[in-house]
Amino acid sequence: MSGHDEQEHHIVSPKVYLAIFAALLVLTALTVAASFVEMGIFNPIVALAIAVVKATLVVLFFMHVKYSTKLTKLTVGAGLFTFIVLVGMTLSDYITRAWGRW
Amino acid sequence: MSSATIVNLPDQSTAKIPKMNYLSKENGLLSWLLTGDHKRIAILYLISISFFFFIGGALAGLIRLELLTPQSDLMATDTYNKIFSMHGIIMIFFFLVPSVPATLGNFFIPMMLGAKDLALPKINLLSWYLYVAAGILALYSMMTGGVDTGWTFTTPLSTHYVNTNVITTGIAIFIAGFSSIFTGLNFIVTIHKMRAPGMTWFRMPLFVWGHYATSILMILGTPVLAIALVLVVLERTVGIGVFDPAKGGDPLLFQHLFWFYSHPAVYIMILPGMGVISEVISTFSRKRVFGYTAVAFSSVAIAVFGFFVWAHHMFIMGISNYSVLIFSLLTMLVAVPSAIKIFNWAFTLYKGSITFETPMLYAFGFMGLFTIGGMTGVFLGTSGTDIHLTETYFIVAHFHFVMVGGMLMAFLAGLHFWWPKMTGRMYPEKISQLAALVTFIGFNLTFFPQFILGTLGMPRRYASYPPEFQVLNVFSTAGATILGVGYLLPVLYLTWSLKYGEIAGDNPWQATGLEWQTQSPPLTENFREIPIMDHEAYDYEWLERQKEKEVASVG
Amino acid sequence: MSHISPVLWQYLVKWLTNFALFPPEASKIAPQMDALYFFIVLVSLVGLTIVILLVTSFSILYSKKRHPVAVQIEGSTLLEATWTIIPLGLFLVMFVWGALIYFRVYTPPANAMNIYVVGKQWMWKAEHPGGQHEINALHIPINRPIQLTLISQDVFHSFSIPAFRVKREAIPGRYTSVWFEATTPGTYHLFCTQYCGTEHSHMIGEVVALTPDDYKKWLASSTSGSSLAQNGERLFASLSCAACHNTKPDARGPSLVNVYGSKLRLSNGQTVIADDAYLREAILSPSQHITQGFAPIMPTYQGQISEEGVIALVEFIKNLNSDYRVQQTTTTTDLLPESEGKAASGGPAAAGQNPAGKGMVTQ
Amino acid sequence: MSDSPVMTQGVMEAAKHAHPPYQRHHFESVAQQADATNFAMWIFLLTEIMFFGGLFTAYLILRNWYYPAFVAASHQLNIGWGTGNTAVLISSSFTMAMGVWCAETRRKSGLVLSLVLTFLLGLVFLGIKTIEYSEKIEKHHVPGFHYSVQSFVNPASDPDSVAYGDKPLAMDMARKTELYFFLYFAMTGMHALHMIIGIAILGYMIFRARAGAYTNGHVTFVENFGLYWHFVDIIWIFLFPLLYLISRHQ
Repeated sequence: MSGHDEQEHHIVSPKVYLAIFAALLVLTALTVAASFVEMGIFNPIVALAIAVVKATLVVLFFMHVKYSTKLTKLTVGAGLFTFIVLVGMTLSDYITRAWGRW
Repeated sequence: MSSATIVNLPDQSTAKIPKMNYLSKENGLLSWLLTGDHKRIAILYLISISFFFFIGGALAGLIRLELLTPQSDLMATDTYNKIFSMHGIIMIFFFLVPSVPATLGNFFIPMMLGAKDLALPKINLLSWYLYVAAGILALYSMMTGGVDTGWTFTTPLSTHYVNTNVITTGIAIFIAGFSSIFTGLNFIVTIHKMRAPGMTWFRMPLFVWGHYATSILMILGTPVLAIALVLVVLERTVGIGVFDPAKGGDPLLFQHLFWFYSHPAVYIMILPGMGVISEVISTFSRKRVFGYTAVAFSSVAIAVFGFFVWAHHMFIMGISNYSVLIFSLLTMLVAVPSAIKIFNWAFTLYKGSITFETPMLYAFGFMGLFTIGGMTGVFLGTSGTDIHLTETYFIVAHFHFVMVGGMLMAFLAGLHFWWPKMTGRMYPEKISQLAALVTFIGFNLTFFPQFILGTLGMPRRYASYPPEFQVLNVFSTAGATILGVGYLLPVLYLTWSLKYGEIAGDNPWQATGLEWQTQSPPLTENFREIPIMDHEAYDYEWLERQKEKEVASVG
Repeated sequence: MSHISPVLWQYLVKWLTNFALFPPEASKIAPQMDALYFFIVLVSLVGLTIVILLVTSFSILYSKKRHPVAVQIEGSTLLEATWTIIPLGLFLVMFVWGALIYFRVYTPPANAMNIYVVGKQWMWKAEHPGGQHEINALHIPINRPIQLTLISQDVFHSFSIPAFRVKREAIPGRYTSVWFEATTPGTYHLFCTQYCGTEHSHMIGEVVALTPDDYKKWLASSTSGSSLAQNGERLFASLSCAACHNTKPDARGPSLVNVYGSKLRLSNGQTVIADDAYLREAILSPSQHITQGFAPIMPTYQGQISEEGVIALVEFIKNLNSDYRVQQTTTTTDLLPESEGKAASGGPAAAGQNPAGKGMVTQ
Repeated sequence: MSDSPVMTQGVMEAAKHAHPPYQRHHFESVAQQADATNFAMWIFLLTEIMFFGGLFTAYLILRNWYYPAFVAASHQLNIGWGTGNTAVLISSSFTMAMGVWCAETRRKSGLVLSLVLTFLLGLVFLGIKTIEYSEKIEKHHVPGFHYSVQSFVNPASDPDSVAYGDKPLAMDMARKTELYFFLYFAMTGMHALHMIIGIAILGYMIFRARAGAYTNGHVTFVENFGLYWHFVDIIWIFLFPLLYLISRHQ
């Protein structure tokens, strides 16, 4: 029953792949360059933001999530969500410890 | 008409077990060891988890025997520590986690959905092999000296202060974890992608909903346990220091990672059991489960909230007070869906037409014991009372009420309920009712005194204890003896029934699930033709119409 | 809680205690915690009764014999809402009540008497401020808030006094604390409740709650000659801490006078309160806690001082804000008494070294 | 015979007889099979996220506790190798994506070429990683194996530290660099393990692809492997800034 609505399997064209590839290389260069600029607290933020953009590009295009069903998108979302729960809820303890080193 | 049973067996003089079925299809050991059939894998699992259950049970017996007297006289404290550690490890990772999902779930989820098999049969078989490999490794480490860290592997005890087989046991649990990941993965894919035509999400039996929720926990929680164990093993071998305060690490980090899995693991263990109870109660009261959607969603709610509460195991370990507030509040929230379920089951009985076969007796046992187990959980989720009650026998009694009183009762309910479908033969009713009763009495006698012991302050994992606790401990040990009898009986009469049990026919309980609309034991491909689901779950009127139709067509 | 119904309450608890079904209430927090405990017991009993009543009455009323044909009912939103909201409400009451007690148990009052407790495999060592040592025992006066500062020198332990309804884990590498105020003199169980290895079940002892007079007698009879702070002072001298930590203008380390409880500005811009935990950290991992304006030159004492040694040092530094010892050594007219340099000459080197000071690195 | 289930069954029977050899018996259609295995792969990747999640959590906490140690230790990593490896891995992801495209459009030689390129790029990545690891071994920066804090207590002795003008760390802080290196080895090692598994499967796929196994319309395996490979790439996309970059400016 689930088969038919997915029949039209989307084939991503090599042009898109090439564009994403180029974008990824540019972003890599950008993040390396940015890492040598003193931005204080923003250094890690910028680095991680660029990483998030890169990862999103890979997920959306190389991994075809942009063209996938809602279920796949939901799966990716669920993974992200649980990851954030693990990190966030653990840190909620560390950040608020009165004796802490934060 | 109004007999006290719904059992509807074919005429025993003419009835025969169908010649073609999943058991008779192929013969020989290899046909079992290389099978891709979910039903055969379920049987393999059933045999292996029963094996581990009785090993774990024997260890429990030794624990109770040692605790008969206040001194540690039966065995050295060291031996006692190894025995309770292995009891916990075997019961949790090798019995409770795979119990209902890998046996009953494996067998019936595809059948309930109207599928021929799970989506990934080879992965399913691989999961069993991983389980066996892990089991053998765990037994090996037990034989060659055991492990005495407790099943919780608390660092830095497990990393620097014991000389037992932590590494082999850790690897065994790591492998068993992957076995459970693969089971969960298979279920999720099957439930999403393999449903028969017409089988919408809200026509699925609640058993399937329970397993869906469990599978989510399995795939998202287990990897975190895996990495925590990898770090423990590395700490022991290389000395990496992430959990070692002397090197700047934080032992509480291990607790976070460990309980991130191990609290949801409790729901991994109980949710499939709740699924079984829904099936049994509905069938034996001839009524659709009261508030089907609420029960279905409460399973998912438990699964989702289950990820937010782990630090309630660490309230007195010195985590931040604000964290305690958050986690205590969320723990209260996760208790609500369990309460919803209990009341929905109770109201399923309302205006039903109830009969009291063995599965139903176990289900009643489950409802009572799980209510107690659940409510005592609230004592521990409340941060104030947790201070006094945690790490005592109160907590031991609490999780045995949930795990043994809840999950094991549910497992036995399900095993009796589906036994005719799995083997084609009925179990003997009278003696099994007796077994259910014995189990219930033995269970209460064993574990209820432990609540009082815990309130009095008797710490858990003690080989010896102050003499004033002895009376209650004697009660507990006496109860354990009765409980042991209660668990041995099913083994005997179920084995007996394989040969001498009455022929069950397709649908002895007149149940509505798709698994009952095919022959017993089923064909390898489950159904002669792929069924089309054209009615809601638990639609007993549909079943009546179906029977009338059959009578009409034969006539 | 005793103010709800003192007579009934005490009668209930006494009765249960006499039948060995309930631990004695021997601290101020105990009746408060028990009130919550019995509240939850009550709610559980009511809930359980409702479930049992429903199941049995339905089983009787609607058994197949009496009620051969089931009536199909889809469900009821009203009922669902009822058994969602009522339990939720009750659970939230328990949550708030429990949190209040939790914070009470783990927030020591300012005037509490501090006793240090070190857990090790498999014994409890208590260090009283007056220098009294105890093993697997704890003598305390009644009617006086006692704060325990706990630490473990190896694995996780848990300090549990059921009669006082308090429990706290002693974990390696960090102080935790708990407090109580005993109300009834007597001898009570002391357990280690966190599994800690082979002799876990022998890591037990007794807590002796004494009347103030008896306590004074006990203090006098079990004194070791020098107080904890004096031990710390000797250790301070033998480690030559005063070589840097003095009040001279060119001192290489910050002065420690009055440092306890004060706000410090660290070189990384953070502000911290110098409490027990901070002082311990600053001794063992100094470079993470450089006070602003000083160079990170202090060596680490990790592995060189035992937990008892650290405790003695902390206690000494704590008391540097009082007149204690300082007046005897003050010779200058500085605003701040310069004590450390003189203190060094106060005791022969290493005399105060704790005999058990093997350090905590034993792997 | 007029019963509708039987009718449907008849249609399904017909469909079954026409099914291609790679369709497993318990699936109703190829589409269902492809869909199910693709979904299974995604679920598997979820478990992978959580597996690395534990390490990321540990990294985050310890980095904040021992910030100077983590800064100094990260200066020991060679940013050239790191950047190069990132480019190599991104390229391999690109060639893998092209491989998927070739399989989908049934270009056999293109598929083989893409897979071989991916395979080689994967090897190059591991080769560079080996060089980086051996640098660490030479400097005794492998935690647990004669770990030396020389570069951190006395940065003048180490050109890598000199390049960033590192100040000497106090002994207690210098020892915490071991934690950084442990996390470095654990995270990159776990990542490299995934690469090794991926390369092994790639080798098998190249064989099968040459026999035309993936250019007959049955592309699920290539697609699913592609998902795995891209996922491994994503892990690196996060490891690279966290381990190599975010402390470069100091």
